[in-house]
Amino acid sequence: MSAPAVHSLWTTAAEPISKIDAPKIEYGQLSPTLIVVGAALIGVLIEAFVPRKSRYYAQVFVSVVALCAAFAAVVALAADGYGTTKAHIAAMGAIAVDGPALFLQGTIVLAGLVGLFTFAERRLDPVAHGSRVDSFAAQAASVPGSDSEKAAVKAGFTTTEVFPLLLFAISGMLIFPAANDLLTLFVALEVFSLPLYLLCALARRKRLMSQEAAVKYFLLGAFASAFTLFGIALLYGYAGSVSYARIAQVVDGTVTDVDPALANTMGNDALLLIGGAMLVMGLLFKVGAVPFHMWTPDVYQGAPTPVTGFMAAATKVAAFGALLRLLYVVLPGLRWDWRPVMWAVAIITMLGGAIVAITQTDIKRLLAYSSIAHAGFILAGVIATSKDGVSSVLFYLAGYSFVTIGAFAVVTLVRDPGGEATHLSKWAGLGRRSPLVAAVFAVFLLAFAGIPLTSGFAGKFAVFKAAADGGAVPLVVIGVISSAIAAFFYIRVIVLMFFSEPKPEGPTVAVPSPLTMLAIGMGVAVTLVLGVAPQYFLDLANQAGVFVR
Amino acid sequence: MENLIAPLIAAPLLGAAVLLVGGRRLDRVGHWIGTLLSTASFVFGLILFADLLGKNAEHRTLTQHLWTWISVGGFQADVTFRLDQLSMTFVLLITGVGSLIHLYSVGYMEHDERRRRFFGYLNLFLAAMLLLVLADNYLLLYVGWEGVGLASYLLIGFWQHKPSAATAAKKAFLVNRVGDMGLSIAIMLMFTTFGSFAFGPVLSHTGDASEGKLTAIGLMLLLAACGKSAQVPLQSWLGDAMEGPTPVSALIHAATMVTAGVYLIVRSGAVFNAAPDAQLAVTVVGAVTLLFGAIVGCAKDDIKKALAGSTMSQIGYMVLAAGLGPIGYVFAIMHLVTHGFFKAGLFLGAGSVMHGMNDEVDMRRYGGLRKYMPVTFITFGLGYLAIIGFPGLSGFFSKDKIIEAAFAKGGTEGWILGGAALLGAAITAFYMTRVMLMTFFGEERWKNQPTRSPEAPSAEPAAETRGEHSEPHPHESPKVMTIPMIVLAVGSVFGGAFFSIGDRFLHWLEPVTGHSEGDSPLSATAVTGATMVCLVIGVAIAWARYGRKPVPAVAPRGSLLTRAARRDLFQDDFNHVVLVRGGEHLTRSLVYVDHTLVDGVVNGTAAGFGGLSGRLRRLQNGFARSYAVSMFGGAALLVAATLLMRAV
Amino acid sequence: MNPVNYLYLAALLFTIGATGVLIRRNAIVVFMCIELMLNACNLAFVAFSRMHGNLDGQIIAFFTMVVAAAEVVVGLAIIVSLFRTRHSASVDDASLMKL
Amino acid sequence: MSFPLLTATAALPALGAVATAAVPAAQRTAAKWLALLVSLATLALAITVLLRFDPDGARYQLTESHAWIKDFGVRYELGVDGIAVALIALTAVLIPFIILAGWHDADPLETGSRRWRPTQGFFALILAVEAMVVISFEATDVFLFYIFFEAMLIPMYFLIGGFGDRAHEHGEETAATQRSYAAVKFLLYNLVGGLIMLAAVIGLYVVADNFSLQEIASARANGSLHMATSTERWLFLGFFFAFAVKAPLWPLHTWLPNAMQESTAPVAVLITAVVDKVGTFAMLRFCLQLFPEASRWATPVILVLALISIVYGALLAVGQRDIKRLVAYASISHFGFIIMGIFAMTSQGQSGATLYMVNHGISTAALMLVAGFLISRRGSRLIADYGGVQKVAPVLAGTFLIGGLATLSLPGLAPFVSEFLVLVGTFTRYPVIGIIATFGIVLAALYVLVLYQRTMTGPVKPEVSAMPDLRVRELVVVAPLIALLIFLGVYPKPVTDIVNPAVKQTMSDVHKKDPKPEVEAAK
Repeated sequence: MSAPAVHSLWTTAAEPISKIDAPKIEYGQLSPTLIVVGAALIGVLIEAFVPRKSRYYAQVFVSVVALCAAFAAVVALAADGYGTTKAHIAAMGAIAVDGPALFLQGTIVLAGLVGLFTFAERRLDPVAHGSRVDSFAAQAASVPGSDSEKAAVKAGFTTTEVFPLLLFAISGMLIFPAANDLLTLFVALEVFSLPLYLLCALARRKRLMSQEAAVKYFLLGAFASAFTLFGIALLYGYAGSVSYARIAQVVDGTVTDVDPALANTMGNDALLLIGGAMLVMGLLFKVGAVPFHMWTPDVYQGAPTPVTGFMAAATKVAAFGALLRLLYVVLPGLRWDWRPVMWAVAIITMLGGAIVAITQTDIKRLLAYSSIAHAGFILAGVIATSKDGVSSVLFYLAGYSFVTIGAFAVVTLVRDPGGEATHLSKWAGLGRRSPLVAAVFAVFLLAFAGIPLTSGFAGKFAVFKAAADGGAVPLVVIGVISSAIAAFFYIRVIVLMFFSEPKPEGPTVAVPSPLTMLAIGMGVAVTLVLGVAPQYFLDLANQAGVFVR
Repeated sequence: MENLIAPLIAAPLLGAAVLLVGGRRLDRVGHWIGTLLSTASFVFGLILFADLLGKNAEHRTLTQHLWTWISVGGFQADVTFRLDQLSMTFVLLITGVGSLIHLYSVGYMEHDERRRRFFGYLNLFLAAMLLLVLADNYLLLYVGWEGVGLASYLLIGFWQHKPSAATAAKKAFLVNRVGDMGLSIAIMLMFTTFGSFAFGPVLSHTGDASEGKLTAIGLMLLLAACGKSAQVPLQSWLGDAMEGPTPVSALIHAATMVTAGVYLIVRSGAVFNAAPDAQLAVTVVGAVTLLFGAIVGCAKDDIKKALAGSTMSQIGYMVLAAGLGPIGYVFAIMHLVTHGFFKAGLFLGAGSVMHGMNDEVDMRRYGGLRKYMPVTFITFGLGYLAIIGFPGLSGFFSKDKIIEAAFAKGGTEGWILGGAALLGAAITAFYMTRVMLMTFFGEERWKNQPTRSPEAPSAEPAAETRGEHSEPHPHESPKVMTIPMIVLAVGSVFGGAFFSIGDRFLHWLEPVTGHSEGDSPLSATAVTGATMVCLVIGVAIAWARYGRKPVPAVAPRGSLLTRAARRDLFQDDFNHVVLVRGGEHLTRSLVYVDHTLVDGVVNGTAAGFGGLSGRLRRLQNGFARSYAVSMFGGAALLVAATLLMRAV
Repeated sequence: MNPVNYLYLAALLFTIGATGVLIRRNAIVVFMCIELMLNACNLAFVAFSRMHGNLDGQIIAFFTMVVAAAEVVVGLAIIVSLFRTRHSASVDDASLMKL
Repeated sequence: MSFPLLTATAALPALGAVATAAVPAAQRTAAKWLALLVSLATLALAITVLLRFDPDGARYQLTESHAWIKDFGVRYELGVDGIAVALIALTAVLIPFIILAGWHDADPLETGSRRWRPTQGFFALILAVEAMVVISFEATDVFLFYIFFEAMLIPMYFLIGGFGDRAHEHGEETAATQRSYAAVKFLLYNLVGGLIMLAAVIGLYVVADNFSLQEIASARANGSLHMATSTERWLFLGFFFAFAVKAPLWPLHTWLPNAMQESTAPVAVLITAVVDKVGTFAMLRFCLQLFPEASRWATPVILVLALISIVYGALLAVGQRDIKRLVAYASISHFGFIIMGIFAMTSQGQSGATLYMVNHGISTAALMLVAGFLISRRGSRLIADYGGVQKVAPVLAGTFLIGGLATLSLPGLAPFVSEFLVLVGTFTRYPVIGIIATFGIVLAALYVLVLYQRTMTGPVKPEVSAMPDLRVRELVVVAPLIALLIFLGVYPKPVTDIVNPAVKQTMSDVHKKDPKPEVEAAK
């Protein structure tokens, strides 16, 4: 057995039995992930043993504690310098603990926490048979409209499983951007995808759409991950290893020990290019870049709105994190191959998302397309291939995720007898009915539109600046144009809310519990703080801008 | 002493401010305030005049610097007044005649409930006019220039509820604006040429400037003069201006404002002297206008319009004279002054007649009024004799001098201009005699008159306030109106003689304008003789047509020329067709363009994106498998592109 | 036998699977096609592992199986619930949301 | 460190806006008074700025500078030169009148819940706009300027779309749709301009690596910062486009008529008299200082466009049937003059242009606000619906006429001075353009007098026969403006003295000198 092959956590099992040495795991440095996973498992146990009545509270409690702890852990690690000086590769090369990883993990955990608040909201839906209910199906297994469902509702069941599912998803997302070899990447991908598939199917109302969303998401997601896996296979074939560092070396040709036996496959660029492309495609699917975006509108619309919000925010963060690491650590040597391609993707993503959004009539779909457009903007930063690029993307993601969750949280408030009133026509005159909610939503829209003094502007500026510095001026110009187009439909919504007369049978605005208020409040706060005084967070992002190799 | 110049302007300005801001509470005393202040300014004028006379000719220029108005880079405009013989002459004319007409208006506007405002406007006019003639630089002159334009706008449109009045006012202002354009361009040219537009620097350096520049400046000044003085081609507004109350016509549109053009040209004499082409243009304009106005004057049945025509023509004489250069400057001003007397007198007379005739202005409805309003008849008659140049009266001296000067221009030009002037004299005699006869002689056509024909000109609707539309009972006007008429009559009788005996006026003005005797091909006596002949012919024809046989109460169709003259030689029709209609079409089409083209492009882009979006979203057909297809295709493309990148 | 052939086979299987996903209506079948693709990947892994002479590929194959199994659990759950709701497992029937 | 006067001048109205917005629904009048007082206090501060400013002192005075976003090379840098001071003063002067004139414009309609508080919003938004305008006049950091240049759009947008004339010939429903169309048009036009400028701003950063106006300008001057000609031109175009939209310059003008037509008169004044000035001001401060070569390069085209604006705007004004649209097109014509003056690159032109910004602000305010009073009485914007007003409301008619005369720049009123300066300034370098532009003054007379004749003179229309004359509040609004017009007309020195040194600086930035006259006759 050639020594170099024996470097990975997974292959230690291949060692002769006689001298088995336990793999060396830096639990402390993996603590954020481990905490969340542990909480998720506890959640499962709660589902198993805690009586139904108190499950909800137990779950919420555990999840909140876990996420807070996880965040604390992240902060501690960062403060300990793991983001900068002590950055290194932990878990025998499986997971990187470095600036980007920690920054993104922190973002994801916070986004998860805020998402959790919206998950736990039980004031919006009218009280069903004396028990408060959240926006998830009473009993996912029961057929919509069937007696069993009615019974479940009558019994006041709620799907408290969403909390462990959420935690599992978060844990996957925590690993995803930190994964330092392709297998970990793949496993993490599945770990956070599978719970999301399920969560999509769990809407309390409009269950048909919810299930359809789940099916679409699942099938397409699985399809995409198949591509990813094949890509991984090819890269493995190319480099003879799945470790980022190793592949990078081979790509750069700096690999020292070429086993003659491998000469025939190793360094075969076709494998590298095809594999890389397929792998990138899998990630582009997750961030919802054109032409891999088509699941986004449907899933965003069908999924329960809290899930949509969480998905839209956290998935993007995790996926972009992974994409960054992949492109900056594994394939930098290939820059000249993938940059033009990514240029094209970024351009069509920006324009496509913005243009199609113009004619949307459902607020959730509208936000979906806007998220596509934003994916395009972020890609522009990814392409910069510079430290600035990385930090600008990190900053953008941080700002964006909170705006998104906040926006979707507001969507959950606007309701009519059929549940959430997501059709735009229903939003007419909202500004007259409840100026505060409308104003808050307007703030989010303006942030999306990138109006100065909001996080959206700061992020957009940072990203475009990095892109321009990287010589991608045309990309910036197109980005500017598409943000102009995008501005059009954000403004359309504002016009609708403030300048058109409210309809008599218009929707009501539910008064949420402090949970959702907190979620929205955090959204607004982050939006304004990052907009007016972004320096501190830019510094953070800058320090976090370096990947460990 | 020069510190008295500012008060000269300030007095009427104060009057205007008080009367216009003061509001209703001043209604009872307003007119007296106005009259008082204008008289005050006249008194200041007299004091200054006395002071000037005290000095010897070279030192008769007073300047008063108040403050620096605009100063940017080399662009320096001061509020400085300059009182020399030329402006002094105007000051006296303006304030003198002005005060008289204020007095007259007290009676004339007695029954108008907005009399206070009328006097406010009159004072405003005086102030602006004084500013115009006292300014020491062209920009300040420009202020007065547009100021009088504003005042005339307000006064022509004084009876604003009459659409015709409002339109006439607007027209006057617009036509004047065209002239003002000329003045402002002239000022800019001066600035680029001399780096200044103050009288001193400009007029003393004309020698160093290129003749092209000077000609351009001259022509622009001429354009300005045409606008203000109703010279062809910008004369069209004067006739309509008669919509204003008669005192206004007398003061602004006969005696003072309309002569501002002449002042401008004479004042800028240095420029014109150095730009013969511009000078020629001036003379041509003058000659054409004096004939134009005279011809128009012959055909009008509206007494004021007839007088307006004559004003136009008389100013034509002045412009002609001014165009002749040093030969003519003095006489231009002299005629200007005498004309100020007799034309103002004539207008006041006309006003008095209308006053007694229920504001009837159609001379065909007058006749035989001499026995009803003797004072008016006598004063009007003296003015008449003066204007036709009856020997001994003021018009005789001033006009005769101009005709001489025209011949003295020499060469064919001289003959043409002189001839035109002579012809003009004849026509003047004709139409003035016509007016005289139709108004004061013949049978009394206003008795048992039929219901007035609709197209007959109807004037001052102050009638509404002032008595019924039954058969008029002609009567003499009150003292407050007749006294000014008498004074003016005296002026128009003796003015000319006073000025000419011993060339008083010449010596007075020469230091400013300079003077030179042209070499006339004809002796002075010959010219005078010719003038006399023309005069007699004109009177004779008029008497033959209007004195001997009765005047039809409804205007006969008349010859082609007559009809043309009635319509101001179709000048208005031309304006209407070319400028008004054309302008309307232009603006309408531009509005269309702005809406469909410029705006259309924008809305079109928006619509375009909308359509594109509508098409693209159809791809989102809801079928998971087609999504998969796009993913698969995307993946294929991605791979292909990557490989391609490596290949190239 | 030249291990490269296994790679060709893997690629072939992968393509077949992908095509299946694109053309088949029944959600179950589509899902099976995806599984086929995953297996193709596994084959590739194993083949490469053999060529490189290290065990990473084989290990990964096991992991893939586990993941695939998990995917089956989730996927079937979703598909079945969809089927119970609509009494059809056709992917195309689930097209409420479009445009 | 001395008292941050400039920050205070901008912060006060901002805080006032917040406070006004916070006033409870019931206390509508309190909100109005609060807003008025705040605006007056701001005026006081602005006057202090005016007094503390020494025309012959350093180019930028009362400067403040703090680190803000060092990552973007952005500093919070304030400083005023003469031009800025003049415009800040203008803004501070106009806002109280705007507030006073709009006293009843935002009293809530029946619709909307009790939580819907339009009045508070209206005045808060006006103050917010004031704050942003003031700070963008003060900013000497390109990025800082850009931020508020953009952010300004949002309150303006709500002012236009949210508050319209009470009575509308087509009823409230149509009015609402037209309003929102106008608002969206306004926002999109300016946003597109702004975003294109954003690209240029980023480009500038890439080239210059910081945003400080002074640093960049000086670096360019001493050659330490070199820009490729093409780069400079692209950046210039990026900036100029945004400013030309804001100004507005033909053919980017079509948002203005809609915006002014649909918004209430005070808001219309706010747009054209205050907000649009930021555009022309920015041309003077940023385009010319940052990109002198490119400015000179673009001058011919810009001059032609300005000329088109002048004539085109005037002609369209003549053709309008709607009073407010007429004023809007008149403003387009006037902005043509301003831009022409700026790019004539002569001291008369640029001083004139600055003076023009001030005077146009005052004259338009006078005309538009009186027009607003007129419209609020009759409930129609159509010229044809009026006639003979002069007889029933002489004071209103008189003030309206004076406003009109100012608009046609009658000598003796302020606009004449600036217009003549601009014309002379242009003429000395580009005679033909100057002469053609002079036609503008005739057209101006045409549209003003036609407007006056149709509305005020002639027989009294029955609908207006009962029209009351100006009320005290309205007189308080109009009289000072007219007084100001007359004062600056006869004695513009106070403004020119402040402006001239700044203009001299700008001239040297673009390496231009006034052409010499043919004969040195002056003294």
